[in-house]
Amino acid sequence: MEIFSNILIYFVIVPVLTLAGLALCSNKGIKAIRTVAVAGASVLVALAIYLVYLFLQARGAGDTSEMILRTDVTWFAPFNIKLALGVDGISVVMILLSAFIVFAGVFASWKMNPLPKQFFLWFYLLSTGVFGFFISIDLFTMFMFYEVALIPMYLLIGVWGSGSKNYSAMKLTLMLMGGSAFLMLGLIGIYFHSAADGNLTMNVLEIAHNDAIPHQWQLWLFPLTFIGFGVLGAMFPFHTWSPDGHASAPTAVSMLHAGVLMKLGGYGCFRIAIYLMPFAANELAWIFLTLTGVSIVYGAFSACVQTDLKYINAYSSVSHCGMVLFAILMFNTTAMTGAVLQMLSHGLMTALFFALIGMIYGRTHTRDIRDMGGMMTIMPYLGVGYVVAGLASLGLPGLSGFAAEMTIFFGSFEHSDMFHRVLTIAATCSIVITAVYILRVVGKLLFGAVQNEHHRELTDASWEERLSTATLMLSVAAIGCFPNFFVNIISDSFLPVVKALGAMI
Amino acid sequence: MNLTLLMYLVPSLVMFGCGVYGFLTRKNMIAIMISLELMLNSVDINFVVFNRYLFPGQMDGMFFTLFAIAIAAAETALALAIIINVFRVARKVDINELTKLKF
Amino acid sequence: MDYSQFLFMPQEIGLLFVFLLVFIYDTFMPARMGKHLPMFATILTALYTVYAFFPCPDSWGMAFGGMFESNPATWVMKNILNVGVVIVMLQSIKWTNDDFVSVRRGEFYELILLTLFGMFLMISARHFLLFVIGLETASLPIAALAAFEKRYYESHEAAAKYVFTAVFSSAIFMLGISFVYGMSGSLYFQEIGSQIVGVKSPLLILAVAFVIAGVGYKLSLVPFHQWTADVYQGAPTAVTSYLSVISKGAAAFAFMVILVQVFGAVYSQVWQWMLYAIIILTITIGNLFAMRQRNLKRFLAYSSISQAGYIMLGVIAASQVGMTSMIYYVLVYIFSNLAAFGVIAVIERATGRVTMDDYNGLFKTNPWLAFTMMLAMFSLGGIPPFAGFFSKFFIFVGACHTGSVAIYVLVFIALVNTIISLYYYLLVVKAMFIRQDECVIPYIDSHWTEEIALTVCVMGIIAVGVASGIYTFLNQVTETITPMFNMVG
Amino acid sequence: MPLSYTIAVIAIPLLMFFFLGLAGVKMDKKLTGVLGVIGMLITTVIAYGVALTYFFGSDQGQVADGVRQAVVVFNPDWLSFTKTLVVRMGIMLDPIAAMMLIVITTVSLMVHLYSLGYMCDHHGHAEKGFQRYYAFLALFTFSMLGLVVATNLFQIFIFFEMVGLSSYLLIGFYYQSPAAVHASKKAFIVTRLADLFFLLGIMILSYYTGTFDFDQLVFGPNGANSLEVAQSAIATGGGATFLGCSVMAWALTFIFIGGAGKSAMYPLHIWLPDAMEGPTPVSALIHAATMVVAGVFLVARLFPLYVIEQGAMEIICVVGAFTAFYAAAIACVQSDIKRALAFSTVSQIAFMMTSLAVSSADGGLIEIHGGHGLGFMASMFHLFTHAMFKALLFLCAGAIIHAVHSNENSKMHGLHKYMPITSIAFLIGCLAIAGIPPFAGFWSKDEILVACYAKGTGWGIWMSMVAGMTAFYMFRIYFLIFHWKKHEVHTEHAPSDQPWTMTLPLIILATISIVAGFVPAHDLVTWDGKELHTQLNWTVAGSSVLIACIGIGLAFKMYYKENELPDKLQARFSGLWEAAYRRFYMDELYQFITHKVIFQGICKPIAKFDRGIIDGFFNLLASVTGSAAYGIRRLQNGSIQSYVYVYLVGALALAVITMVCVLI
Repeated sequence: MEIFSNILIYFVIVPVLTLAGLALCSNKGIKAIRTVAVAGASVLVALAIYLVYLFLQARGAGDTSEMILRTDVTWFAPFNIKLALGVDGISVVMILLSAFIVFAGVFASWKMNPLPKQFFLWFYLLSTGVFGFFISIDLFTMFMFYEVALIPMYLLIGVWGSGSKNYSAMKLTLMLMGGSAFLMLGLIGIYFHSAADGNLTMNVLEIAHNDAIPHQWQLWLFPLTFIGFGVLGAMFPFHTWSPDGHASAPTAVSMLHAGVLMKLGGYGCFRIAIYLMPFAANELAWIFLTLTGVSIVYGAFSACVQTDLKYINAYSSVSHCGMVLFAILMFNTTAMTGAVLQMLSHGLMTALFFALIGMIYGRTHTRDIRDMGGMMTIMPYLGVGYVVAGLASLGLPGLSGFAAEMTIFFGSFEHSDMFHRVLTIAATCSIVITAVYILRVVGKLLFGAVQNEHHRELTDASWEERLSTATLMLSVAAIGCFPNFFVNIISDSFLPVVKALGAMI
Repeated sequence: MNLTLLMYLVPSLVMFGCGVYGFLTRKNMIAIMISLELMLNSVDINFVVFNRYLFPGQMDGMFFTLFAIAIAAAETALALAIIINVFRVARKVDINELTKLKF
Repeated sequence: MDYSQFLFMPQEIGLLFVFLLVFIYDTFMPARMGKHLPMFATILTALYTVYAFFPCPDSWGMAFGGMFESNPATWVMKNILNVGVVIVMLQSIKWTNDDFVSVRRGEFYELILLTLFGMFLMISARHFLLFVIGLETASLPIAALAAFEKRYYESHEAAAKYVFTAVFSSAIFMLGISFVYGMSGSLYFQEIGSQIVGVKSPLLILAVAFVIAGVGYKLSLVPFHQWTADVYQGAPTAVTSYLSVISKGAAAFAFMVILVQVFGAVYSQVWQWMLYAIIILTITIGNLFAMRQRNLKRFLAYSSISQAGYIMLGVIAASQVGMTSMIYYVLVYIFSNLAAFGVIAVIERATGRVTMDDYNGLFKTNPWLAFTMMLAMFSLGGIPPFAGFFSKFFIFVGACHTGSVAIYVLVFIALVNTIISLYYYLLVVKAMFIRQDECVIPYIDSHWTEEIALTVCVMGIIAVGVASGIYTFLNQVTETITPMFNMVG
Repeated sequence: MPLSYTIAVIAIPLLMFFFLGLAGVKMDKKLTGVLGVIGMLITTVIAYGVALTYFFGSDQGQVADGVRQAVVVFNPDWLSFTKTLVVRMGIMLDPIAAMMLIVITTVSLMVHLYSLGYMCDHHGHAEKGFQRYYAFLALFTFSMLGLVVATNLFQIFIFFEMVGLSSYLLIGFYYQSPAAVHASKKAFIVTRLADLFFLLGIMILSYYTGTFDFDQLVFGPNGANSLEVAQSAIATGGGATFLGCSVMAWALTFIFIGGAGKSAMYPLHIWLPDAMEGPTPVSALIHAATMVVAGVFLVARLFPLYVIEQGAMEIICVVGAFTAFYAAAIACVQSDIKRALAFSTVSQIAFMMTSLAVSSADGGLIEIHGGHGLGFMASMFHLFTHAMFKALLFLCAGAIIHAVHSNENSKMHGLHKYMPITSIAFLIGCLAIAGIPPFAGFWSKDEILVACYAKGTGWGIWMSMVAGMTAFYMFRIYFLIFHWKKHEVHTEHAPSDQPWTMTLPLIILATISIVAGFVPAHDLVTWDGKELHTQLNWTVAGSSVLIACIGIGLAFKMYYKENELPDKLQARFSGLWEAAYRRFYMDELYQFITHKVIFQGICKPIAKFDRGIIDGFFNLLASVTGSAAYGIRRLQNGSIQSYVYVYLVGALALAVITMVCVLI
């Protein structure tokens, strides 16, 4: 089986093995469960870092092929469905991101209760889907892993969630599945027009090179796929699953969902919708630019009045993910690179946010900022962590948010068209609004006098919580301080797309 | 006088209609069964007549009719048995009794 | 006549043989041996199934002047049904040994085998006479089976409803056939097909509508579906599961054969659009009704109605790809639905509880049953990596293969409906995993036969999808009957 | 000393920040303070070495044919947007950068030392968060130094954000007091708003010029500011216009707004008075001496561009002149000494801005409205001197507050005999800012006034009047604190001069304030690096001194001895006094805009819309489906006959509809 000689497949095999290992653990043996979970996560991180090394090596060795580590294994011959593996810079950094967040998530759910074993089972099923999505470049396989990643959310929220979890879980699942309904139709449509010469294919690269999708078909396949992924990318007006979902989800699930799962949306929008249908992308970009532009400002504004920490974060996610899609639709390398940076940044930062919120909630049992105050004196470590996350979110230099947003803004402004310019400026205004709501919550939550005297007894972070958050903080700082390292990995991967789009204009 | 195709088809159709009407209106299960028989038999007539008038060269219709009659007999037997069962439980053969399972 | 042509029907012969053995055992064995009859019948059927997997080298061809055809496709279809029947039998062993039904356990197995035989005839029939015989053989005994639980009133009501509507629909069906006969002067599928090329008479359309109604009745397509829920709910669970998968699968295959071979010429003008409307109605109505059900058997009845709608997506394609994905869908559907019914049967047998609220907190007490049920629900809902996802995707692809925009719209409607269906499938999962209850079902020590049956289903759900060889094989099989689709116009 | 040592000047504070921030928590508080001071001392020494080398040593090749040119020490890529548009993180030394190095390190060192005493209570115990305080001071110093040595516009923007952050952290140092938290939030958001415009400005500028680097925007081949280069940079705008003005004018105006936010120009000044909630040494360092002049520095950095885009320059001129007067007027009536000083800072910075703005048109126009930049030199000079004496004043104020535990001058009065050193230092500061020769302020302010008169007599008179007001309000404060009437002791022990850690910086700064005026700024900090030959303009100098004396006299008359005059005047012009005291209601206006308009008028409706309409729509879909399912259940009414009826009707309908469609 030559497929096992490809490192990529192990990003799926390792989680599956972890699943098996967890299944073997007994429900009571919490130690064994933790060990297996941590082992799996660590192996994934190691693999991801090694993958980055491989990628840099390949590029350094002058391998300019669009995707490296390619392997095709026929799966369903009648439909020419293959297990097609391959990564470019974007997927590499996405895999890196996912690995780190899975790692942090395991530690964030260290004291998960009840049913830790089942929790980690679902957790790793979700991870399997995520990694599978990023490593595969076959429409069918991608879609399959996409849904594999979606469905565990239902039980993860429903069983381990809090608040109105039943409602939120069902809403989230159904809305995302509704998105994937659009998506499936779009994919089928793409498949049937994937080749002019009749031998249809599901391989993204081949479809892109055939460039056989008729324009009038593109015009309605593009919206289907873009909306399909856009729902997961929390694009206005399909974002409403996000606040409720995040509010009810347990910590690690929020981390993984906002940190990684929502990135599937942006990634898919770029990799499938835009890459395969440049004509329609050019024709219809203005619609989605308007929508995403709206979600940037809209999310930020609605975050200003929320009082539940997780709602604030969910809406800021709407804003930041809106920025991702916004930048992707700008169709130039700089902005798209910024989009991927923003995905990384938002992933880590939001994961950090949710981790901290979960830890604070676990102590105070409230997420309402009006009931809290002066946390900085009570739990300084978490407080500082929260400030760091906040500063990253409002785009402070030296942290990830700044580099990402600046790249997006300058890239988008490269666009000579006045419409894009105006939208860009509108989007830029969000940095002020972001500052407003971030400082508002920081001021209310961490500073000021202690609201509730009982909070004085609360403890600061435990070691595993420190480890989990420190990992994320360091990653955020790393991106913020050395953005060029990531930019160099990412930016070349956009050339084919930009070329295809340029050919259309 | 020579009878045309229509002269057979129309009565058979009427028969079928009567059967349907009876099925839809009667309350007594036995009556409903009888109307079912009417329907089946009208179908048989159709086959026979088509065979006799349109395709005199072959026997397909006739054979079909024979089998149809047999099947109808089987159905009747089965239906009767079930009606009796229902009667045992419900002490009635009123079709409106059978509305416990709904929605 | 030339008896060698019986060689073309090895599976039917084998089945009859099994039936006779069971019958003889039931009749002549002393009463004390009676409790072994279920096991005997099951093992026998299992052996026969294995045997049936190996076709005789020259067993493809027409028999009895073209009334009966045996080709790889029919052979595969029959094998699939065999597997299903074996699972159903395994599940019902424990139940048929209960005191109330044990006296009639013989009939249960004999009738099931007989019905299966009828279905085989339906599948292989290429002449309406044989088809009608098969249809009736397949449907009448089920009325008796439905009435099996004599102590329950619901059982009788179900049987009555079934028999009356069944006879009515067969009357309508035969009326339709009589029209066809009147027009074409033949009852052979292919001859009729060649006769009606270019015919555009109201009579033909009426005939098509009646034939669709007649077979659609067995498939419980809307608006010919209303018996389904009541019968499924009233009949014994074993019978319901049998009814929901086996007869549905057989009917689906036969339906496609008739529509393609007999009415293929009027595909695009006539029956494509009829089916179009029927599919939309079936999926939507089925889903809407299923949403509100609390009784799980009734719930699965409606879900199986909407599933039938999805199966029809393969039929409306009227192509080899469509047929492949339809057979595949039936296969997956057999495993998923039988898993669900298996769990229901176990719990009903042990506690007599069948409503969704009884399942609250089931995961705490019976994790494996809950897990199996969840897999079944996910598979029915089309969630990867379970088989249901693949079958749904392929049936959609098969439908879109026609390439007409109308079909894309149809698929889109179907997709939107999958969201509704996912909703109510998740309701079951929610009850088992999320909800809590004080009077939760206690731990159930299920019988080993039931465990085997459930295990087979679970393996099927997990393996059939991922193991792509199965689909590929089905594809090769159907490729041998591609000529059948040539006259589709 | 090689110029590359500048790296150390940047690096040491950063390391101090991380060291004190991480390890400091475990260490003894006083120790961390001492470490901070030592680190800062080393930084200062190196900075002085570098700056003096740059100015006077000629072996580093920074002076070519009489032109003092910019030296780029190192300049690695940090973030590349495109192949050409690259953000670099570098270190560049040119006259103003070198001067700023001296200013920043000096004041910062003084503040570090001073804080050792200030951040302790009377028993000499360090306050809570002492390490955090020093860590933040180090962070600020790093950011400010990074800002002034920036090699490109984007780097300046980055460090704008960083100083904003450190200012936020230090203002909110007492994070348990709501006022401090609110003030820090306000400061950050207002400056962030300004930075938004700065960012937009950079976007536009970089889009048209395709670069951030100063050596392509303003620096000529000889490494000094050159109008020709600026000309060509502007020209790349291709005369593109937006709403009638050239895009470059827009860009430069936006960039100025960014600077105005930091430098508290009207109407973005509102954060500065509140910023006084922070510890007083912080106010001295950040909000008097260094950070608030970042805006001036920014404009000075892009001076040639502004010179050519006269439109932007005019705006700066007007804003500056108005702000100078506005702040002075408010300063005249404030009772909180720190706020009064804050407004005097605003006014003084406005002086610098104005002087920059008038600079292009001052005496003897040379080729293209260039001007030989007397105003530029004056502005930078004033920046230097002002930093010194304003820091001095603030530190004195700190000493006083530390002694009497209040900011209100009503709690002070007659402190002269209690704390003589502080009193004298404060007096020196006042004389300096009032522009009395030979104190530092005189020289710089005189140059500014000359530049203003050169632009137009109106401007000159206006600014001279403001200078007079400056003298008045500064001495008003001085007299109210140290004289007015006998001090009644509020606290258990009488106020007195503070420990040496606090008085030493006062003495040093006082000395500097006296002698700083004799620094040969003309030769050192000029916009084109050439030496600038000016001689004292006696008419202007004399008049300004006269006006200053009048102001002082007035203040003496009104506030030296306790009397009724102030109250009478206040009663006479009560409306005016009230308005000035309430800072002309600017805060109320902002309050209204932010809370009523934005929060209540935009955010809340949007949130409601989201929950109600958008989310409501999806919930509606669900409920509609549910009710539909409930509605159609009657179809399944359990009666066989109705089933058959539906069956038959269905079949017939199917047939009939198809017939209609097919046959007709």
